[in-house]
Amino acid sequence: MNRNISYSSLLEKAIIILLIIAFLLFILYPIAGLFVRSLTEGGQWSLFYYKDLFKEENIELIRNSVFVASLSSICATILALCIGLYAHFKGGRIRDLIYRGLMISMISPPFISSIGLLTLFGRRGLISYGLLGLTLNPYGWHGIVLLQSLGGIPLSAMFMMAGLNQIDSRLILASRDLGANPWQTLKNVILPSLIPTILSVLFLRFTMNISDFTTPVIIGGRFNVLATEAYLRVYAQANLNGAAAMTVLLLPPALVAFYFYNNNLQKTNTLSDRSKVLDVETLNYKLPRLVNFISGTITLVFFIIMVVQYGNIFIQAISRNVSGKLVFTTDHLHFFQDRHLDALLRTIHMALIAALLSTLFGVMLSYYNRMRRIPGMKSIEFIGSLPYIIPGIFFGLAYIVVFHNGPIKMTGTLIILIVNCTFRHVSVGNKAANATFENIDKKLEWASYDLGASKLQSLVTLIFPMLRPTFLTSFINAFTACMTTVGPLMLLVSPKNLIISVLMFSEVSNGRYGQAAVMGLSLILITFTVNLIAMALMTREKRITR
Amino acid sequence: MILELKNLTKMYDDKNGVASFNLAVERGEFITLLGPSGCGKTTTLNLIGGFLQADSGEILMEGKDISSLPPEARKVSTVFQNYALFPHLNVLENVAYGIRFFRKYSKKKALLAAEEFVHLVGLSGYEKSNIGNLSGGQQQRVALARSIATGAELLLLDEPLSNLDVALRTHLRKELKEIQRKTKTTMIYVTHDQEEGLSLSDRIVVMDKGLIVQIGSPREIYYKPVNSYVADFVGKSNFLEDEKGNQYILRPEDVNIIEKPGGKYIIEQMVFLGHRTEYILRNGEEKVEVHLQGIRGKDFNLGDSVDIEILFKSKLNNG
Amino acid sequence: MILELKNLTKMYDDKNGVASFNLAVERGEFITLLGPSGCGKTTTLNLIGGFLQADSGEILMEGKDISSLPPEARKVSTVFQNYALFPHLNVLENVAYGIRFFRKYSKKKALLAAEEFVHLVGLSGYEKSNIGNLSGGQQQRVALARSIATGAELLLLDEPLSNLDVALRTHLRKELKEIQRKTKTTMIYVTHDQEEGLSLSDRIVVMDKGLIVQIGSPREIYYKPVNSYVADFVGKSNFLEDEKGNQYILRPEDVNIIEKPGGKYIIEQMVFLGHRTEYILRNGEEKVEVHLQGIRGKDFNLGDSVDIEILFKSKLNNG
Amino acid sequence: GDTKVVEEEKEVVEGTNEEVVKEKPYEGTVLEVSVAYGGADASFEAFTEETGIEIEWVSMSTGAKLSQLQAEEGKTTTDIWFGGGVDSYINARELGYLHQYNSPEYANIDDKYIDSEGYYGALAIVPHGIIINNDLIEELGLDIPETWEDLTDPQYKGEIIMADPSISGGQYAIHSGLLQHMGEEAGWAFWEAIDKNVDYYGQSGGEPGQKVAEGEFAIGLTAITGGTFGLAETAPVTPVFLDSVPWIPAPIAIFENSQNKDAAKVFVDWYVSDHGQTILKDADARIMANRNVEPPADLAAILDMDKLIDFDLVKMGSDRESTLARWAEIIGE
Ligand SMILES: Nc1ncnc2c1ncn2[C@@H]1O[C@H](COP(=O)(O)OP(=O)(O)OP(=O)(O)O)[C@@H](O)[C@H]1O
Ligand SMILES: Nc1ncnc2c1ncn2[C@@H]1O[C@H](COP(=O)(O)OP(=O)(O)OP(=O)(O)O)[C@@H](O)[C@H]1O
Ligand SMILES: [Mg+2]
Ligand SMILES: [Mg+2]
Repeated sequence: MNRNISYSSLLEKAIIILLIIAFLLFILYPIAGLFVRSLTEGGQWSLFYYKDLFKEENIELIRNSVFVASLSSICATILALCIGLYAHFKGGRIRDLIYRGLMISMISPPFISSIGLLTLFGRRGLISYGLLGLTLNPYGWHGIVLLQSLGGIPLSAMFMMAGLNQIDSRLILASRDLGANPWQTLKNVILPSLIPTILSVLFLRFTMNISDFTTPVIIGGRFNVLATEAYLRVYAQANLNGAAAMTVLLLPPALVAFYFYNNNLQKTNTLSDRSKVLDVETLNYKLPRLVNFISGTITLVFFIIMVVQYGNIFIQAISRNVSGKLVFTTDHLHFFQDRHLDALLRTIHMALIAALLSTLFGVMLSYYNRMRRIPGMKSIEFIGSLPYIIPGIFFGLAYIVVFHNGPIKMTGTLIILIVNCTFRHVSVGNKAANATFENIDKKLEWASYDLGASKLQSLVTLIFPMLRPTFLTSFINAFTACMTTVGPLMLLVSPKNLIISVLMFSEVSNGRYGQAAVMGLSLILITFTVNLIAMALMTREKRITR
Repeated sequence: MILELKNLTKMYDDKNGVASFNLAVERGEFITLLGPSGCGKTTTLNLIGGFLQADSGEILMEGKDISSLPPEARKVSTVFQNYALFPHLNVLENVAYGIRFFRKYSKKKALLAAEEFVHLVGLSGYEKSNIGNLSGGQQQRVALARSIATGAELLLLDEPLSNLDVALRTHLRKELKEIQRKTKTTMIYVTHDQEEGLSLSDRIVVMDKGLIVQIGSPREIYYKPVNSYVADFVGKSNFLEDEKGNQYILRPEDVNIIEKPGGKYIIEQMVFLGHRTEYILRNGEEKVEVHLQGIRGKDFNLGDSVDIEILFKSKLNNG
Repeated sequence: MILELKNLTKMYDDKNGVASFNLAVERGEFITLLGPSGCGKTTTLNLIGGFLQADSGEILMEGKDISSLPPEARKVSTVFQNYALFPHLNVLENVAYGIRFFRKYSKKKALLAAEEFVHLVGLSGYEKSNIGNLSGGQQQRVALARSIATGAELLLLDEPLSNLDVALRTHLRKELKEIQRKTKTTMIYVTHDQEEGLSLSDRIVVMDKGLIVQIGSPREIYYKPVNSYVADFVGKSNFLEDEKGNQYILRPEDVNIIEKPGGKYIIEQMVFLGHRTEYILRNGEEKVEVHLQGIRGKDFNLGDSVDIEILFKSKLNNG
Repeated sequence: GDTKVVEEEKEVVEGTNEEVVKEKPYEGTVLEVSVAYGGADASFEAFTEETGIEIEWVSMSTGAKLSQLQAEEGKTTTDIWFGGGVDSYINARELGYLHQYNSPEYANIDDKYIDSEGYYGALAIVPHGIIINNDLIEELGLDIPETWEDLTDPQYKGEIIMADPSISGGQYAIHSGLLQHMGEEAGWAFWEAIDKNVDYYGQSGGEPGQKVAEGEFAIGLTAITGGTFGLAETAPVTPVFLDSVPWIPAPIAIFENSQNKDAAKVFVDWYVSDHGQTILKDADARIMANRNVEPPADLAAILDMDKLIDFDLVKMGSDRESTLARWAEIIGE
């Protein structure tokens, strides 16, 4: 008996150590490697690239970045709040419908919206010019704000709905019972209770927006932000060290925002009282008329834009836009079939493996940190969240810098893409598992030991099965992210490991929207299918456990 | 007559809900709705509070039908099962909330006025405390103060003590009664704990599956239950039948055991609970539960042959 | 002697924890750890179960020190406060879990073996039921079956009934005792409910602030409490002092009220609880609580002048 | 257009098939090619057929490729660098990432197009001009510009799109070419003036052509290649050469780290030979570097070769940093 136990606990120790090594090796080491590189010039230690980091133009860039990121984050948060409120208090089928709609609109890569926006609202856009005869100039900060806001809405609104769902509905009853009308209740109870959620959404968006370069590249026009500048240093000027130095400027605001995000997320988890007497249907609370009207309109407009956008992607895929007129063609489809099918298959292959691994690692990390409280795992968890925070392109560069020779030479292979994607999205599964563990009775694990199961046996027979729904959701999210990620992979691709999202981004930035639309469509279809399968698995799961 | 419920009906489906509920409540009365889980107590309160819309029937308050008013327009206030205190406000702000919106005070004045009520429930010194830092009993008092502060003429209380431990429960019961006496508020109290119902109420409404079974004073309910359901719900009972087929209930505490070697009852089971000892006596098929109080319970042992003396029994009306 | 705790100490900080705990448990005994929240009951159980490491002291099981073994290697099984049933497994699988890992059966054999225990706790027919669909009482039985099925010689039970309503609690108490009788398992039971402790145990360990205050049979604890803390914890008490300064406790149920116009006590408070009526009598500064059982309690009213008859009192040892 | 090219290709391939069968020493070898030469992929099939060497390729801007090379210190898995901005090649040569190879076929190529030491050769000459949207010009009542100077006319305000020269190698060539051609002072005055008419700088050399074809802008500064003529077949656009024609060579090079240098040499030889150049020209019509290959007909029809400016590529490379710094100042204002 004793021997068995020590064998299994040895095995577990080995797993923990491997886990730690993996995080150090595939996250910390590359980032440190890139950082060190940026501190050298011609093989010598030098602050050359940091010297003029704070010159006036860069200060301007920082200002631009913070301005745009703040504005789009605030817009996205407000709009998402409206949609969340509307959906939540409508309840019933409308609520479910909106939720599904949000899930679907989440699966398109963000920069694909720009195709829609430009062909619809560009200077010769189908709507702005073709329909209304207007000549709009979408290029500039307002274009970035618009796109980043739109792109941020789906996830944020889903957060809001979750947050609203956590509010003890009795508080709303109590407020009205104490004489507060719906508006006073909204202002004094609902919104204050939602503050942690609102803040965490705000900060998450800020973190994402400030390091987003794809949107500004495509629609920023003459308006430059830090992330684009850093991207251009790499992409156009081959000034890799300078770009790395520039990321250092991006890090502090991103880290600060992420810190607040994390902090507030924890609050949302602990404030909630899960025993609820009434669901929304019986709650009988209706949003104040004006709020209801405004948020309803916003919801409607958002979904119209989404429908138009998706429809437009579809139309783009089978047509050319010639000065505001549409001409149908199958050229794009043929071209795709000839040229990009391989890449698509490769992308699916990569995303499946990476999503699986990243979910697994994320959950294990969370398990050892939250449930087992193994010392040091907290720091590993922080390391795990780094790739999510730092601009993607640098996570890619960092990989090239450290994995191009030596014992772990991976450049030019599919493996490097898989590993990169795995660790880039590892915090998705990690966060989800953290939230789940928050709700799992720690005693369950004790019970398992008490009944004679070793730690590893408990992990396999107890923890993993209980986490299955979390696994599935994180897997979907990670898969979606892997399918659509561009930043870190852009420089990791070579002829042998070309993937579809990178191809698509290069088509978009070349203005060849038709090709990009076909690729976008294929991505959306596949992600959607995988989502459907996973959701079907999940509802089956629910049926079993109910 | 502060409140009158006439034929109030709200069914969620065929089985669940409340049907044909008729009740008249006098000003200053303490009424308890008593019944097992799921019998419709909360539903009734929610109908009065305005959180649910009745299918049919009337809710008259001081003679006026308030059925169609929203909760915020009803002069009724609810103390919720888990208090539903606002976690983002402190004690004083919680109590001031109702004053502000119900009595339409300015925020500043409301806070001032709230102090009196915080004092009333004995929480002076806790004005600025965070709700999360209060004990269950303190939270319960804040909830009470918050509801009373609205000046509502009718207070609805939904199992306000059910999450507390026994000692605290007994203590707060007394306090609640005391506050009611002071403020003369009419209260409708919901519980499934018969001791609570019996000790607090002027009148008790015993409910079963959405229907009223009996309305009466505590002693009426306990000693003159209309049927075995009520009898069983408010206490333990032995059921006896006499030769004529009349049914009686016999409370275990209204029986004495008499030492009598060769008596016709045998002590089959004995549970020592400190303040009393519970016995089960058997005479062939007949089983009688007897509770002996205190030291009196010490005198008998398992297997003893004894006899019994009936101190009181009450006749049941139903078959 | 199945278990011996010697000088067991585990302090979380200066004040909280358990200190110098000494207890010897005989095979087949039912021991209750009784004490208020925070007194260290769960800590003690967790030390025995192996979920916590003691600062010092020994845990001997059948004479062997098991202090350094991990939980899975101890022949001890715990029924947790909220049962900690595995929500993703059905009833049979839950019960089989321990058989599989503790007794090292194959999964298939474990499931077969589990059936017997499901039957033992009266859940035949529920084998495939989902844990979430069971009532609290059924869950409690599954937890019990799961622990017993491991074949562990010692069962630790941490307030297994505390989340259930009164009626169910009383019912399950009896069942638990019955199962213990059948399986002859040694049990250490934790509760803060004195009725539970008194009715179930062979011996009771009364704890206060991490220390043992008294160990004894239920009657010893109730009628010969070593100090007022124990006396108060296991029941209500009036404290009397005679001329010589000797302190006595007088249980409210061991007093009778005697009708006597002009008697020296006045009835100040009266609470009708159905099965008994609680009175508070006053004689100047002196206050006596008296509980009259059943119909006997009907005879007096607030303000009556009465006298009392003391049926039993017990002398306290402490000052 | 596309289908025609393919048909022609087939004929060529069939015609030469038998002859080549004998010499396929690298049959099955896979070459990885980093391509920055629009349309070049249409020629790979023919190459594979004739040599048995297979091609895997990725399209990546030369700037990005150079960054990647730097990050991996030249240890690229790619064998061939195909087309793009010559300045990146010059940079890479200095960093030691390129393999020195003097193809015998370079004899047919003008010296000024290729590296004197053979680190890179040239595939084609890419002339630059503008592309105009006929519908828009008409609708807005704009004149068709004839000289670079014309573009500074306020009537074009907001209607001109060009790529950012710090991003697009092609745009930098126009930039540097016009500076050399007009002289520093006049050149900068021109760029400053045109900036006033430009609202939007594209992020890649291909973008202006696309955007003009879609009607987003009336005029785009662009390289004029087969692809530009291709746009004219589906959109109301016309490529136009102005008074002088800046140009840039599309280079080709073998990476020093290549593990298939022999096959790579076959590749280079093939692509600069008369035969390969003809096929490449069919894939994307440009003025080929090999002087034995006739310029494509549609290009020749509008391009007067004498208008090609006298261009010092080395100076273009060495001036890059200072030029772009000054440019940044202009657009920053
Ligand atoms: N919104 C609803 N939809 C359908 N059925 C409901 C709804 N709310 C309550 N019920 C059902 O109606 C019955 C009465 O519910 P109610 O909450 O009034 O019971 P209760 O007496 O307050 O019970 P408890 O003591 O458990 O609080 C229950 O069977 C309950 O399941
Ligand atoms: N991990 C811990 N760290 C610090 N203090 C603790 C810890 N666990 C328990 N305590 C404290 O030690 C004391 C004893 O705790 P324990 O859980 O044993 O009490 P208990 O008698 O089981 O109480 P309850 O009836 O509330 O379950 C309490 O004051 C508790 O707050
Ligand atoms: Mg209820
Ligand atoms: Mg405990």
